[in-house]
Amino acid sequence: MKFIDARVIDNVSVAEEYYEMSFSWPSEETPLPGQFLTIRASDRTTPLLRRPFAFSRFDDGVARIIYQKRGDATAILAAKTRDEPLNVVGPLGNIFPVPRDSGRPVLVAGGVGIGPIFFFAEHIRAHNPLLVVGARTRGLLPAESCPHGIETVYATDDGSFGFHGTVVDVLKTTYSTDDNWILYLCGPEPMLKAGHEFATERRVPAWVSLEQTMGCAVGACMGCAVRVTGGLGYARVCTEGPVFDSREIVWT
Amino acid sequence: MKFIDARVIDNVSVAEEYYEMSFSWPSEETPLPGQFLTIRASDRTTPLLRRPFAFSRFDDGVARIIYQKRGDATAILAAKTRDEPLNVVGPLGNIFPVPRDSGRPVLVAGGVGIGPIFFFAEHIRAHNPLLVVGARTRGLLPAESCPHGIETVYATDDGSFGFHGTVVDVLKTTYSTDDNWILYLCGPEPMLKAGHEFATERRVPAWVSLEQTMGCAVGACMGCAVRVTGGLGYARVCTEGPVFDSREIVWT
Amino acid sequence: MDLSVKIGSTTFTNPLGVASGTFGYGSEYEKLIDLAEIGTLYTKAVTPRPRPGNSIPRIIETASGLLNSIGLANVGMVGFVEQKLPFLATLSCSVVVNVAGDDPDEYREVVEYLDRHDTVNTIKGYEVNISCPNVKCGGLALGTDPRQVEQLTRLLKKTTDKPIIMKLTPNVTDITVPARAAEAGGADAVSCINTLVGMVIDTSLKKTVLPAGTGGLSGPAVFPVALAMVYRTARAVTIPVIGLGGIMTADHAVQFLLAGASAVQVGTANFVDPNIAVDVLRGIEKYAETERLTTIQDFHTFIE
Amino acid sequence: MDLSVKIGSTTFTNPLGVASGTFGYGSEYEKLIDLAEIGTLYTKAVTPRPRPGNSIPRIIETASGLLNSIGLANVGMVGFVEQKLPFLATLSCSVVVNVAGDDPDEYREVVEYLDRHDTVNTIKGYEVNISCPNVKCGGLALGTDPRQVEQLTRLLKKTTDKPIIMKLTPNVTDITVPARAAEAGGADAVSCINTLVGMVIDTSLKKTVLPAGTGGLSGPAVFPVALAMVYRTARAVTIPVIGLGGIMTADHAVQFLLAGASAVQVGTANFVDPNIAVDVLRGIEKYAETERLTTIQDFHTFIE
Ligand SMILES: Cc1cc2nc3c(=O)[nH]c(=O)nc-3n(C[C@H](O)[C@H](O)[C@H](O)COP(=O)(O)OP(=O)(O)OC[C@H]3O[C@@H](n4cnc5c(N)ncnc54)[C@H](O)[C@@H]3O)c2cc1C
Ligand SMILES: Cc1cc2nc3c(=O)[nH]c(=O)nc-3n(C[C@H](O)[C@H](O)[C@H](O)COP(=O)(O)OP(=O)(O)OC[C@H]3O[C@@H](n4cnc5c(N)ncnc54)[C@H](O)[C@@H]3O)c2cc1C
Ligand SMILES: Cc1cc2nc3c(=O)[nH]c(=O)nc-3n(C[C@H](O)[C@H](O)[C@H](O)COP(=O)(O)O)c2cc1C
Ligand SMILES: Cc1cc2nc3c(=O)[nH]c(=O)nc-3n(C[C@H](O)[C@H](O)[C@H](O)COP(=O)(O)O)c2cc1C
Ligand code: FES
Ligand code: FES
Repeated sequence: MKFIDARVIDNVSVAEEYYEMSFSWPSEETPLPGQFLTIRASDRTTPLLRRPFAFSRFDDGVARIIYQKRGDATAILAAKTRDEPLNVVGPLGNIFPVPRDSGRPVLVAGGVGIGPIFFFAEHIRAHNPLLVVGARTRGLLPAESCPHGIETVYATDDGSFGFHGTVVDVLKTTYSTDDNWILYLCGPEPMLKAGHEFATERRVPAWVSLEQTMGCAVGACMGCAVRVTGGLGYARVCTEGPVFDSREIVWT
Repeated sequence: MKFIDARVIDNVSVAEEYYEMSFSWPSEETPLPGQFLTIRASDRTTPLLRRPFAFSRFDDGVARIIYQKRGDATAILAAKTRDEPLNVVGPLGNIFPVPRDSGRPVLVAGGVGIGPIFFFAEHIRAHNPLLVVGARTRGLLPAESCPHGIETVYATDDGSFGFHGTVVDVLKTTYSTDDNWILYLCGPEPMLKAGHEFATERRVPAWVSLEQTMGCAVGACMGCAVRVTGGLGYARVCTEGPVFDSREIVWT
Repeated sequence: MDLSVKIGSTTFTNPLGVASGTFGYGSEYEKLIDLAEIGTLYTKAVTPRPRPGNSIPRIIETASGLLNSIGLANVGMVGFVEQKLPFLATLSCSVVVNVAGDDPDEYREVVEYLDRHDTVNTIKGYEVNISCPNVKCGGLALGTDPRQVEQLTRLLKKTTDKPIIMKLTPNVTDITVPARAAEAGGADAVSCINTLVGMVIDTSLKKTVLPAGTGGLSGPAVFPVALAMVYRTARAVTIPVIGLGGIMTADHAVQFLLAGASAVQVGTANFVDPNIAVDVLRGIEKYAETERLTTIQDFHTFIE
Repeated sequence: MDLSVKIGSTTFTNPLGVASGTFGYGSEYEKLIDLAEIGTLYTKAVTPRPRPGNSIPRIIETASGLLNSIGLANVGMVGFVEQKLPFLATLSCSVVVNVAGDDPDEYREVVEYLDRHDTVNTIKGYEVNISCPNVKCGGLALGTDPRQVEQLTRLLKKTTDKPIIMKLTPNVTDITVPARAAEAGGADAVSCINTLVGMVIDTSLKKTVLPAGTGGLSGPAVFPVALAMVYRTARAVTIPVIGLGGIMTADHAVQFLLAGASAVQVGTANFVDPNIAVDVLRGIEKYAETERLTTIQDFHTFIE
């Protein structure tokens, strides 16, 4: 965890309202899949708080994020151009655990969850992962940014591209009982919950990467709490997470 | 007074920290010298209030302002590029009265006061005005934007260009008792006050254009008050002004 | 859909108002917006005699806020009747006159005088400013004392048949105390909030920016505070609550209505963009339509 | 230049602190900034028993502000002594422990326990949180009642020899009342402000964003309110006043000092940029140098 004096290298639209930004990473500390960074989008006080984004890739002094334009901070990011400075703190949080046994890693991404899943897919390419990428409709799929040469199933809610249905529908259709899967999911909470339920039924392990509004992003404020089964009943997404064993989470 | 759906045409630096912006003026209401407009620099809430700027020129559907980069709002303005929309209300306020008798108009500008003075100089070109433009130092003089073909005296506090001294020093040196002047001043308050004192001593009329932080800019909030001799003791810069007879003002 | 609001004997056609002190006496904004579109225009405070207002400067911007020290600058009740009322009489929106004074009798004096001179019934109610942080007497001191609030309300209710809206200050430990006092005194409604006491210092001059020292903070910065106060007030009284403080968008206004307000006022935002008030009204209507809410009471059914 | 500040028996080497709840127990920021640079670290509140905190979500951004409902989530006094104190003991900055409880006896219990277990004298004082708007008992209710404030202060002064700083709530009609009560009870200093009660509603879900309904507003939005409160407090008591609320820049901090504060704390700004606290200290020092102020008292000579 460090202040990073980053500079924008590239910042392009990769799907409707989705952008991929690459920026210099002048630090020894190499980010790993699952980890995130925070950006102070503006020197003014609106937006006030830093915003968290997951790494979507890292090679050799160049880091990337894939982000959706949602509100003030991401609109400011989307307007940034080459060489603009970027006020970054990172890498933060824990990582997707690399599968140790012989199971097949199945990586499931939806919405703003695609970044960290793509990063992880590249990272464990040697484990022959299966990638499942979902979106509401075709235009929201960042086809260009998807890792190449990895078995990928696309799914759209409206059937405009790939499988017609949700990513969890894909899992249900694809899974057969002698499959030995390890699930990794990142995306909207309903998707994570459905993934968790699928995993529980099929008795396969599932790792989920969670989102929660953050204050400090370093573990100091207790703002980013999520309900978990152990301890005092809460864990911090920024510190104990963002990646959790899905069974630890109290799903609501 | 209207909402103007303006678009930036040009926005260039004309001196150190000074910019001249031209923008479309799709309205029947033609601005006159002395009048101002307000701009909402950002859709966010910092900066919050609209900012007032005097017209520095108007020809044929194209309005201009000359502004200094001071804080948040003007920094945002300085970053605007061609075709960006500009949220404008104007024209607002009263005007520099055109000299009726035979006196020579002497127009004195300092700091952010140059815009309206230049506009007025162009406007009364036929009256053979004398223009006196002052700045702390050479780099702050927007030489390119000065009206051409009008007798102009430059003054710098440090003597780096033109007359070595203040604009009021210029007046004192230039004035001879048989001169029949009408003074028009716009600039920092100490300059206006010195101009007023000069005018009182020499018994020449002086019009000053004042600045005051504004809330509504349309006369509703009483926020932009300045001390005057008549009435309840206050006048609104946005409505009774910005141009006042210097004798009306209670100088402090 | 009928989003009209009844306060005392008056029915206001829609829940939107423009807040006192931010909209002058209407004519100032006439060229910019269609005044027929706003529901209610709350005038700048009217006092018995003209007031020059406080020393300058009077306003300064803060982070997402505005700190003001206008000091109730106004033309006085006579000037109001002569110079302002005739124009207001031509408007199709409702007009509520904001009233202030140095002591209870001054408030009474203004209401009585205006009632007497409002021959064509232009004035649809009085909003009683017992919460201005920028004047010595009356104002804040009065608004924080429930006994005085109740007495003043009772006095004014005896003076006029028009609705009396008591405007509460947020600078109190428990806003439900003055709110209940106003209700006990017979108020037809309460409006909240007025501005929060604030200060800014110029570190190069080493003095307060406002010569009066403190001023009143308004604008989006105070919105969450205002919403919490309106929420609490609406649960303490049965008369209508008018919510204001920091409204910049229709979403803010809807939050006030969901919290229990029966109407809202847009203040500082008029300075930021005179269009905002009308946009807010359109947005409220659109929300009501989408969510199938047909009356203001429907807004009050979701949050306990 | 000596900008040190004496509070009770403790001398703090410089006027800068990082505010309770925004800096955890120090270790969280260890990798980002040099903790030796900040003067005083005010810990997250410590209660007798561990507290899980409030339901989620707990924070939401507002215009230039942050609304939080953490609910005093903390490891409890035993956990604090075991897990946090050893690290804090290694720091060269001063450590003040923020203390909270459901009733006076819980406050006493924490102070007594910590005093007993602070064998190497790491704790340089206690800041007593009587102003948390996010918990039912203790907290806000206690902080608005001067009698309880005075009694609690007296109780804690009897319990420990370390300085007692009473942290005041801004949610009162007159902050000088609890301030004077704290002084009367023997407090060594007061700090103000804690957060303002605020609310935000999600209009699509039609419920409050924070499950607890209201939360505490902090950040630059509240700065003018905090400054006015510190100004008034500094004129009501003779003990040192620690100013906080919305500090984002050295200029804000200098405004607090000019208004009469003897020290300042940076809170929400630590989230925005963990560098800000140290920048603020540097800026204060630079201002003092430029303006030729050699002690904190010098800052207090300009504004009446
Ligand atoms: C660990 C983590 C990793 C993330 N990774 C990505 C990513 O790779 N790509 C991506 O597009 N988005 C990611 N997000 C979400 C991203 O942080 C939000 O989209 C962003 O903060 C929105 O900011 P805004 O100002 O544009 O929108 P806003 O208008 O502020 O908010 C839009 C929505 O974003 C969420 N949000 C707002 N503030 C925060 C905050 N401080 N922390 C978390 N969420 C917030 C809220 O749910 C809100 O409804 C991640 C969030 C977390 C917690
Ligand atoms: C009638 C009038 C005409 C003006 N014409 C020009 C012009 O032609 N060119 C030009 O460069 N400037 C002009 N100004 C000044 C201009 O409005 C300020 O420079 C601008 O508001 C600064 O905004 P900012 O956010 O960049 O700086 P800020 O950081 O907000 O302020 C810098 C300084 O600008 C002044 N200021 C801030 N807000 C306002 C406000 N709402 N109204 C008035 N002054 C404010 C304050 O004195 C402040 O110290 C004029 C002002 C008035 C009242
Ligand atoms: C410049 C200004 C002048 C005001 N004058 C008055 C007034 O005369 N009477 C009154 O009751 N409130 C007055 N107010 C308070 C507003 O009516 C309103 O209560 C407050 O600004 C909060 O709303 P807002 O945040 O939408 O502005 C004034 C506010 C401002 C900003
Ligand atoms: C997330 C958060 C948690 C807080 N927790 C505490 C606390 O435990 N004890 C306390 O006395 N104050 C607490 N506060 C209040 C701050 O210490 C401070 O008084 C307030 O935030 C105002 O300062 P600021 O605007 O600089 O943040 C907390 C504030 C925030 C934002
Ligand atoms: S964001 Fe502060 S603890 Fe996680
Ligand atoms: S700025 Fe409102 S009256 Fe002039």
